[in-house]
Amino acid sequence: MSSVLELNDVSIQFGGLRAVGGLTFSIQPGELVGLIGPNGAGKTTVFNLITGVYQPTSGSIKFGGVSVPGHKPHQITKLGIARTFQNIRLFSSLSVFDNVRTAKMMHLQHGIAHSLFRGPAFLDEEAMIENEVFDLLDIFDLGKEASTPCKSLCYGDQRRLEIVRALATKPKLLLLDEPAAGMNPTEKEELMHLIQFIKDKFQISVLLVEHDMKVVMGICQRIAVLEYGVKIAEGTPAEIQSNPKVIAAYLGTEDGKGPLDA
Amino acid sequence: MQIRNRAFLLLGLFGVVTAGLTGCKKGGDAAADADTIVIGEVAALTGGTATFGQSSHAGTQMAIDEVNAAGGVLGKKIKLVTEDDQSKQGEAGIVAKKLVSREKVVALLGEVASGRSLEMAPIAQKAGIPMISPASTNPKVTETGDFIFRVCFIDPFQGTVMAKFALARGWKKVAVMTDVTQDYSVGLSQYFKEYFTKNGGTIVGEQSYASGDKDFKAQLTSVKEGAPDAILASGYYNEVGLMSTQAKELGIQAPLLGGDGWDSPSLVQVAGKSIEGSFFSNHFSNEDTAPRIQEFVTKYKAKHGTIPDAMAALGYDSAMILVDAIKRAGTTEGKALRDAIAATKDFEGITGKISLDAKRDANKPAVVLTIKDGKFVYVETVAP
Amino acid sequence: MQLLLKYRTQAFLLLALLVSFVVSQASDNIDGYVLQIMLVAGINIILAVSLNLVNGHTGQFSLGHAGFMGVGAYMSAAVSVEMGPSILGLLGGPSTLSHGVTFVIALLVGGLCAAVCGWMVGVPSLRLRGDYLAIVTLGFNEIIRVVFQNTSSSGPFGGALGMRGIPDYSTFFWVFGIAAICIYVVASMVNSTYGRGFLAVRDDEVASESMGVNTVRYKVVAFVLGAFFAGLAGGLYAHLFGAIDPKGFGFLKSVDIIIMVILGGMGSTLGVVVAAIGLTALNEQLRDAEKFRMIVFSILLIVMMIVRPQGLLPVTFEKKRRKSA
Amino acid sequence: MDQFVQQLLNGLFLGAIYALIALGYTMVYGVLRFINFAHGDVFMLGAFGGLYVHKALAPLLNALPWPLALAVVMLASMAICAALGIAIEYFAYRPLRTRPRLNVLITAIGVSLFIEYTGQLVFGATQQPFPALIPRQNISGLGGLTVTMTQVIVVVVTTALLIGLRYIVMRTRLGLAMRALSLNPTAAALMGVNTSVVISFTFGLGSALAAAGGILYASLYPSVDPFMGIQPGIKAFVAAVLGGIGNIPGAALGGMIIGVVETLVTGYSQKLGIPSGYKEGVAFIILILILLFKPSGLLGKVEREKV
Repeated sequence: MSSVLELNDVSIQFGGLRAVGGLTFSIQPGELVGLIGPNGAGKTTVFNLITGVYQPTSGSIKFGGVSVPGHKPHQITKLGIARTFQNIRLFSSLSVFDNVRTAKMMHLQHGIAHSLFRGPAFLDEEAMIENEVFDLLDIFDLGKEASTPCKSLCYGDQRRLEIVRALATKPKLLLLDEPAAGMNPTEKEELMHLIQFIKDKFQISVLLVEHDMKVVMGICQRIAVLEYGVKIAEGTPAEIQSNPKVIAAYLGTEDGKGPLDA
Repeated sequence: MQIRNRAFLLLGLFGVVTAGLTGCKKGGDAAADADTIVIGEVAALTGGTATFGQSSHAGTQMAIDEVNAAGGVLGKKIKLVTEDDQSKQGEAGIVAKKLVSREKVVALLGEVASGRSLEMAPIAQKAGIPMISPASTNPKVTETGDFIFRVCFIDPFQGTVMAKFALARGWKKVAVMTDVTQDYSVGLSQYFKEYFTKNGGTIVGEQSYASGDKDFKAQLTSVKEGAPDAILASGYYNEVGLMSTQAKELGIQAPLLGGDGWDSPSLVQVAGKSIEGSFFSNHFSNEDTAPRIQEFVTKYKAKHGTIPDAMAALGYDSAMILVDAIKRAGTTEGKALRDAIAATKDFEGITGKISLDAKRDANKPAVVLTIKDGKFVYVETVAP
Repeated sequence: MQLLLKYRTQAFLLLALLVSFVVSQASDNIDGYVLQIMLVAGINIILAVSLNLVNGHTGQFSLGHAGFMGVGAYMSAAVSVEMGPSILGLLGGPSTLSHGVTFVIALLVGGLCAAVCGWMVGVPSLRLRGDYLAIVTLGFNEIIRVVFQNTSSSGPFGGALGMRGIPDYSTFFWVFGIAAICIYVVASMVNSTYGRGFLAVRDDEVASESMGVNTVRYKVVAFVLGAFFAGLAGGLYAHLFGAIDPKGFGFLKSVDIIIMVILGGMGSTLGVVVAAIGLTALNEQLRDAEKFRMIVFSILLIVMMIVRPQGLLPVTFEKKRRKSA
Repeated sequence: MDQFVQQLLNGLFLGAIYALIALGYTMVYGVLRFINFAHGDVFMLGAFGGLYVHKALAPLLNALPWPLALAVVMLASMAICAALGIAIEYFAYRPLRTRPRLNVLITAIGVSLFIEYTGQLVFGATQQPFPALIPRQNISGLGGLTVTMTQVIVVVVTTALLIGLRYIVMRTRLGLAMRALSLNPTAAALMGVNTSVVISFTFGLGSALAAAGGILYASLYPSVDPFMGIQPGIKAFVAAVLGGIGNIPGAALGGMIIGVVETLVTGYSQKLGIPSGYKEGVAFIILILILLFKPSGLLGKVEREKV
């Protein structure tokens, strides 16, 4: 079985600072992988490398056999990678419906000319997109909020909407950047179910960056640990929990209870 | 309903809205009743060239007041309706239309600037209403049509006057500084150069600047290299004042030459001693001892507290020529009035004896003034 | 009836064109001054709606709209003055038709030249954000003015004196027909799935890219289309006043247009149309108080930003309900 | 050769005045991250402040030796403009502190227009002569070169203010607070920096600098009008961007470069065969090139958007 995503010896340097060094790992179809590490370990930088926001200094990133670097972020989305952001980045002046609709744009058969002439083909396509968006919103119980400005959604719903919006691009790989940040335990519980549900329902791979160990350990099949931009461990949740390097990285010392004991 | 459709509806309703808004102004300014003659004036009362506009307006208003005090014309009083065009492109056209269609004026006076007169001219021409520009010196203005007149000389003449003047003084090498943002300055420089080079003079440097510039050292340093006998500064007084001080600082002793755009007390205030001994052409000299001119100067001073400049005199003359023509025509009907204006001959104006030629331009002499002890002093009159 | 409802946007456009044609035929009965003000308002509508596409919908703050207007004005005037006679000759002398054809060619040339300039500004804009972009567009505006100013005074553009004697082709039909088309194009483009991209770019460029939105393309389209309509507005302006000069297309003209957009509400086509009409009328009302005009407008700008930055008629959210299939 | 040196001198002195105005621009931007579009207009108010202070105190000032009179006029006008600057910030910008930067820019344009047109109403549209605060004489003994006393004073004052400003920003508690604020306003506030006071101080200082610039400019080019601030304001802004906006020595460097380039283009355009009228566009062309190829300016730091 060939990997969905393959990072091979990827490094990036900002000025003198090496943010990520020699990172190699891969994600298999349908796999849910966690990426963890202390603050500033370079997790979000890895996301930005995969989605084309940054260009790697060296190394290769392949998605479904296609080399990612050199592509613009929007082209990478078209390849099939979608993401959410650490600090929610919804289109703040748009409604819930329009936020999701935006993601549908790249599937449009018709371009600018059709939106001007508004002929039958255009109207049909718009109706089809409307249906798709509503279907998706309904799955996540946001259908009734379609005309609400996204700013007025509650925090948890905004997080969810961001995930819905990413799913609307019909990705093969979904990158989630700290989706549990700022959630209370009940919401976290719901989120875990949601991620599982998405993976199964849409048949996609998920790469999850998360601080909350309970979430990561609870749902990930495999976990990679970063420290100072270097991968220090990789394995199943159980292996990671008992890895001394990881414990040292998180705690600095070998005793005491840390987040990994959760 | 969706936004775009509402926007369209709005567009439809728009006619009513504008008509309503502009309509509510009608009341007070209603058009002429039987015993007044309405004359429209377009002037730049605000904005960049407000100094000129305010002066010409003051002169025009004074003329109309005098005529009314003397009982008016054709047994009717004259009402002068003045509109401000803010020294802005486009506005002169709008207010000219307003005067023609709203106030039903029988004639238009204005503008000082050629560019804006050229906006008014087609409107007057189309409406069949005579227009007299007090001070637009660009030849193109009266070329618009047979209803358009002016009471001042034109740029080619003014350029020629200064070129003749320079040659007569034995100045064979002249450098030229042109304000490229002012068509007036561009034209003046061009006509000066044409006559000057054709008659044995050499241009030893050509530099340009823009209105609002304050530093001319770069240009003047280059000009200095050509060792000119004189420098033509064809722009307005605002920049010429500073140019003059900087020229002296750089050790340039050559006098500056200029046109009627210099005519402002501000020139001497800014330039101080440095402008002494420079020369410019103008429409009239307020030092002229002719009684009608001194009478005008006294009356103007009594009313406005300042000595009238050329714009005031031209504004006065433009109104007086119009009144004279109405008197001769015996009517305010457009064509008859036009013919009467066109027939103006040897009219004794403040700015000289004015005759209108076949091109509807004023045929009259220019005066050359110099600056001495901070005052504009008469040097000579140059006949056309 | 069903069909009319389905294609109501197009129907409205046709209606608007028809109405402007009818009014145009009867325009001799309208007071010349009122007509002039209406036409000025129409041109302002085109300018404001097209600037709104760039500043309001796409969120790229341009301070140089008057520059594009100037390019359109100059180029279209050059066509009708320099080439007009030969086009008229080809079409068998002056007639309503031949004048119309000449005008359309002139307007299109003006609009396309402006669009090219818009592209030239749009491309650098890709690298710049917010206030930097604003200053660069201001710079382009000034450069365009300086270039026209420094043309030869005997050449077609006339240097500082500008161009004179441009035929008066701009009638009610042309001005409001083009205004209607401009509103139609901007509004229907923005109100489509494709057009939501403009709004997405405005709200968050990084997120837009991650949603597969080609932000570069949207920004360039906005600039080019905005400049094209500004160019058309410039052409209409030139053929309305018959005289143009470089000073009329400077920074202050751009500010006039920006005030309309801000007052109406950035991104709100309806609001901007209202503001364009309202400010044109207000301008006439303040004519006698010209000294205070810009003071009033500048205070308006400051107060709006503090009290109501979304404009007087901000965008309202469209109600979306699932249509029973 | 002499001519070239003279042109270079012309350019450097012109640049010095741009640099002086650019200091205020760059400091406000450095601390508050927004372009104070109205800076050029405060500069104009500074010149008018000098004019009116001189009118009011003429008998007194005439009795003083000129350097003292200059200092009195300058300090008075700087104080007036500092107060005005603080007032502008308080009424127009403060309510917008948490709003998008563009809103502030639009407000700044509004403030700029307001000052210009109110100025036109109050001072009149026509230019007024500015008194000779500095004796109008040339420095002798330079061979064929011309340098005026005013030009020398401009360079001296600009240098002094540059050093003074750098001292305030780098060595004083308020300067430390200003730098903290520029890095992270929230964190600065949490650390006990009274942001309102610091911002007011920044505006006051910037406006005082503008006023000093206005008086020196008016002494160099002795005519003042309500719109005199627009051109130098834009040039100074370009200088600030060229040097790296937010960077104080950068502003000085940028000003000098703009001054020299502009002067050389003007002085040699005839020889190069380009209409010298194009010099109006020179500053903008420099600006566009800089923003396209080195947006951080010559001495500025690169900033990255956090994703």
